[in-house]
Amino acid sequence: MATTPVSEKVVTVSVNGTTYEYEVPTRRLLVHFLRDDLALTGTHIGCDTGSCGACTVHLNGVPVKSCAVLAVQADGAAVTTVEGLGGEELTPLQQSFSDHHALQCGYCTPGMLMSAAALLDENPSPSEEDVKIALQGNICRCTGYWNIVEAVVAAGKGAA
Amino acid sequence: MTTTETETTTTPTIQKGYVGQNVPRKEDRRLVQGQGTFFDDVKRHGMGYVHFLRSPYAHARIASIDVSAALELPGVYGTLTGDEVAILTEPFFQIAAEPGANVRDYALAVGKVRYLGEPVVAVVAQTRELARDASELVMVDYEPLDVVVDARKALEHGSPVLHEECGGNISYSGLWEWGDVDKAFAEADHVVKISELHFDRFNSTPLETNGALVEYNRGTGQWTLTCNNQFPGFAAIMMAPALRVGANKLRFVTQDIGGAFGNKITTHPQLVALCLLARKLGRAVQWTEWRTDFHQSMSHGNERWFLDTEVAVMADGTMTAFRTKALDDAGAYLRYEPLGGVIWSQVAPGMYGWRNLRLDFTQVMTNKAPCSPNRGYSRMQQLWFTERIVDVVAHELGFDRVELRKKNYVQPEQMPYETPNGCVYDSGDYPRALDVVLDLIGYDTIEERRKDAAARGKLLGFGIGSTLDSGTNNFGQSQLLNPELQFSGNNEVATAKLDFFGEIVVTLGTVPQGQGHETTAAQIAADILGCDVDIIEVRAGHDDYWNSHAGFSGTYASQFAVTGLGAVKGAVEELAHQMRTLASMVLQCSVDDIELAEGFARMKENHEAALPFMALGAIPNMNNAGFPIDPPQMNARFVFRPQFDVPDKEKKFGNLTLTYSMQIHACVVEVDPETGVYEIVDYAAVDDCGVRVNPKIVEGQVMGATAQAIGAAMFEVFAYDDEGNLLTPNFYDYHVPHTLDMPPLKTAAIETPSPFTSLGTKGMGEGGGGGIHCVSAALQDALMTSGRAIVTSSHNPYHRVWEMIRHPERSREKVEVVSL
Amino acid sequence: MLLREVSYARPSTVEEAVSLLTEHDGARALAGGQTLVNVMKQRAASPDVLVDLADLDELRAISVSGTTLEIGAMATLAAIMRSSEVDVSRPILATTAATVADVQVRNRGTLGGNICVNDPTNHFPPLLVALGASMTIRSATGERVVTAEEFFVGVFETAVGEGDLLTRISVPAAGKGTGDGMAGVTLGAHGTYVANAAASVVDGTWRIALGCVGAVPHRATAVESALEGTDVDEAAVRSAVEGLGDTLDPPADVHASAEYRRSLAETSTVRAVLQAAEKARG
Amino acid sequence: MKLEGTKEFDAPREVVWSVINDPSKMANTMPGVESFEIADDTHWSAKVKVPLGLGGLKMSIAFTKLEERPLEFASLNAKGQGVGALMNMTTSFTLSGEGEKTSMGWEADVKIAGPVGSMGQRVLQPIINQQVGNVLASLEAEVLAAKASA
Repeated sequence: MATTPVSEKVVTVSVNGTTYEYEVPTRRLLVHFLRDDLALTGTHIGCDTGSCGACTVHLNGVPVKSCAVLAVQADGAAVTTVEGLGGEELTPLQQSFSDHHALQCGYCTPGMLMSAAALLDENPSPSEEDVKIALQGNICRCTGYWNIVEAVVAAGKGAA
Repeated sequence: MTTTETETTTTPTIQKGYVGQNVPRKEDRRLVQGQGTFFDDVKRHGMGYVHFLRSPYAHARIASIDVSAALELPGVYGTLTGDEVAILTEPFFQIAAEPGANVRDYALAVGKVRYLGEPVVAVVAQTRELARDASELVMVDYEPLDVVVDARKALEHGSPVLHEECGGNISYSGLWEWGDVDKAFAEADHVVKISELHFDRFNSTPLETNGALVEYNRGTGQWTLTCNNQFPGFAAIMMAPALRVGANKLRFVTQDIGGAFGNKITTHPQLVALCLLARKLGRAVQWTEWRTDFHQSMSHGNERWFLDTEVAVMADGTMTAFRTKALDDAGAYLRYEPLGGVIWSQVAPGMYGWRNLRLDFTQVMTNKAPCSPNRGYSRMQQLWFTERIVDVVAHELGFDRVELRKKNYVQPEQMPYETPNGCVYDSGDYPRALDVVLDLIGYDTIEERRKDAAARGKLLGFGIGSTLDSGTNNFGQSQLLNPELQFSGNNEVATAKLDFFGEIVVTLGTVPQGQGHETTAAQIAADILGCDVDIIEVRAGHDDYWNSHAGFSGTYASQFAVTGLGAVKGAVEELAHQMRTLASMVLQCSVDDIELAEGFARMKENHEAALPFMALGAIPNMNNAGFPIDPPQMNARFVFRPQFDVPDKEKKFGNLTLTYSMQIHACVVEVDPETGVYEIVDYAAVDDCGVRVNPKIVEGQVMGATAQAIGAAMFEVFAYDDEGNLLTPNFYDYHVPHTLDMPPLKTAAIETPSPFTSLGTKGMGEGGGGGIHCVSAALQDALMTSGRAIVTSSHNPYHRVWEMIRHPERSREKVEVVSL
Repeated sequence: MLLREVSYARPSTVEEAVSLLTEHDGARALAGGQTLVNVMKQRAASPDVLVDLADLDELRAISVSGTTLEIGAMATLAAIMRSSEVDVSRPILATTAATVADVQVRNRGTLGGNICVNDPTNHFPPLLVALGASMTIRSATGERVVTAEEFFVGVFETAVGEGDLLTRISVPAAGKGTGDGMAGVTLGAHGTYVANAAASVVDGTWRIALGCVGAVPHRATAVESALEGTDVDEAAVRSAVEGLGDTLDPPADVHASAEYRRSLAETSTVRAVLQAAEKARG
Repeated sequence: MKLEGTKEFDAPREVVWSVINDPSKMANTMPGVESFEIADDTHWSAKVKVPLGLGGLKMSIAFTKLEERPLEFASLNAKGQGVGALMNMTTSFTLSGEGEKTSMGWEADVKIAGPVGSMGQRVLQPIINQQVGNVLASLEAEVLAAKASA
């Protein structure tokens, strides 16, 4: 006997280490769940086709676009957003973004940081090409990317 | 991946301190922690979410609208239609004289829709999803009309007319002529004719779309707009009369803005709709535009044709004159237009010395999204045009492109240089800048690289793009379009105060969107006050309640480094004087004996006699008894006003901008002749914006403008089909370059301080045109050996390059040389 | 951004998934959602019920049985990129997966989802046709296997009908004398395809499929037979491909005229064939 | 988007004419028709669910016969309103041929607006070509059926 499809569902999601139990409409996107329900507004929305990466978060440790995931799909999962990256102190990656002027308006920055952080977890000292591939799914309209790529490569060197 | 070189010609005009240093940005900490505050982050209790139902047709009569089904849906708070808007508001003020003056533009479509994506009905509901659901229940009966999307056709007799009240599709036309053009052509050795050039439609697509949270205070009759509009002064001028209130009833608040690039100036129609809804429903309303909405309806860059262009050239390569017919496509409404019809003339001759120019300018309206300022607004089109001319002349007459430029550039010894139309180029050394960029890109190795590429089956091309970045508008130029207008000059405001415990607080009228104003303003202030930059707080964003704004307050048109920092300098110098005066009263000496240094006001001769800022802050605020006369208030407000005159309306002559930054870009492309696919394999840009307060921030602007230029040259275009459907309505079809699309970049800077500004600075950030030009030029160079096609469009995607290779005659027939 | 109301179920077995898809009108399987969710945001299409396959680990398996590479429909593109089985038996699947969209999309997007969408610009439909892949489809009435040609029915349309569930993609493992190639023009690096061609040769027998020229991948049979038995040098390939474009009726859009697509189809075919031939030589 | 073509039938003109002028028969040729109503002999309407792999596209379509010259020419307009899309199609048929053979020249001018319209010609053109193909195939079936029953 198959379960019955529902249009409201209680989801249990661990976000930045805190476990939330929430009833959400099944059509709600994860990004809206984070921004509107949990008031974690660091995760941004830049498009409506899953193209820009501003909404990138870690879902069970891997970077995904939270605008292309339903909140109910994250039921039982662990989510990390930019708010969960560092504490009071900036992480070396965050510091490197500032040092290299890798942000201007700062709107794409949370997504960039999440993609870059995932790369550094997997590959502590990435090459320029590695970084470009890892950040290809994140659009920035201010910087032209050069300083962002430098910042991530430098953060990697620092870590290595 | 990027290399930077800097040479400074003259020392900056004020004491070295923080100015000129790469001070880390004050903005960064909150932004890298995801703690920025963007408009969509702000919530209010019980706020309603707004969804705009938009027209699926590019041109149609609205026969009827029925919102009843939407209103019945539980959780729907209300709706707004064009019929209500037409009763509750005045049509927006039009900048244009006749015929454009007759356009009736409202917050929502009234009676008729004129472009696909035009807002028709606004629906407000408890959740974002619900508002959209409800909008699907609104029944709109459209009667489709014929559509015109081609500016050339819009001029034809019998073309569909968008605004009947204008008696046609022309919004503005005027003849701009300086010097003796016909004489110059009569004396020319060669006349190069180019029948058609086209600057394509795109914009900067800031990653954050438009939006606002609007609250109405029934008690005071005032609206508060927590938004991301980048030019509140202009928005208020448009909105207040429409809403039949004073500007005092509109409070604009911004903090962090996710990029704007000019595209967030003309949001007043949507903001007015939100104001009406907040008042009607008695609750806060929130609207967040989507990407598709933005692409279909917001702030496209001006599309422009240059028809029947002729260039007068002497045997030695001296270019003496050009004449052309510019045809500008403003889209369906004139939100900021037809100002594009005059802004170009800030750089009428480009960087070249010709004295005889005729430009017959016509702007038409078509069934496409309305145009409004976009980074490089209207000058970019003109500068691309002048650069195309130079490269086509070189190409057809066999001149060396470098030498031709050096010969025709305005020369350093001519600075300050008055152009044929009375603009004054304040400073610069264009030939030297060109040498620097050629050196960066290794111009002397180009021919070897060309051979090497040929061996790999690739066509290599090299191109140069010179571009000016005119900053600090004289708004008097608007009177060249419409003599009745009462705008002129420019201004910006800042306040500076010393607070209770010695905190220094600076507020700005500007509306930053990533330009680092909090940082550069603090650098200026710290140098003047002789204190640590970290104790200076520059309030983030804009708020009308700070009383630090004026009519032209905003961040647009490359002016912060002059107007914004000029205002900061004025306010902080006044505060410094107050601090020294108070110290002199306490220390019983003359003001001249007091200096501000190391965080103290102290006697120059006796550093022991010093008052900490804390004491100076406390005295007037909390400890002011016993003073025979009032202690200074430790609070200063300064309005910076550049010196301008109203231009001569008859001759269309006068100084239209205060400063002229300059960028020269150069690139190398490799083209696959079978597919037209090409790659930019090398890129260099040199920038001169006078004194650089924070070089890294300046370089960041150069890089960003370059990336946008590469996007516009290769990928980004707002293309329409004949029915007025936008074919690139999202980031799927409107491809924005990403990391893997970026070429290696070398940058360099030279500093020729502006003689006209108090800090020697020049506004900058809009130099991206250089990138569009140099890609056009490089492609034309690459195709030299394969049909000698002429590049006639600013946007050159692979399929267009392939067509140039396959059918060179199609562009060849657009160019002709007559030698006398 | 905002989807129409949709109900949702996350079955724990394939049987349960199939019965959900069968019992509910307008039900659709949700794999990685990297296309489906985005289309639902546009409200261009709106299933009534989403059957989330996330918990069906058996559909994520990648294995080699005998001479066949079996890829579960729910294997993500990231998993395919990293799979040693794929690397050993049909590496072009991994190199192609690596050029689809971006890291985030590859982490969620699945091979099954990619081909069930059958957007004409997708990478895998032409490639799987060229590789002679077959698809296994489960339904209430049992299991059936269709060839890649039969699988792709139209734009957004495949042999997976109402009540059906794609469970597995089977690709012949490459032996000696096998070579695969894929070439085309994309919109920006790693962008969506404007035109592409996939070619595969097994012991001198060719299979060539073109993407972006119609509703479904187009087999270039004339070219295939023209290549039969030739020693595949550039001249031979070019003459075999000569005229291919004229046999096509590709769509025109903002990125390419029909004429340009015809030309790209020929160029892509030449390049894909030469790649494959070189690989075949080893 | 304009499309045109010719279709040959092994049936006399009267039969073909009877089919293309019988709304209920034409209804059978349209993709995904769920319900169908005839208002009068020049107006009829249908609720369809155009099968798109990503979930059908629901539309209600109003048909208006614009012109007809018996056995020779007919043209009609179809205005569809769905949530994802608006459709406006004008199509015409010209019959010729003698005896058992009929040749039908057809033209269609299809306009699609709304989100689906914004999905781009890349996708729309193949979809429409394919739907037209289906319609013509089932039209042939209808004609042969009519011929058999005649």
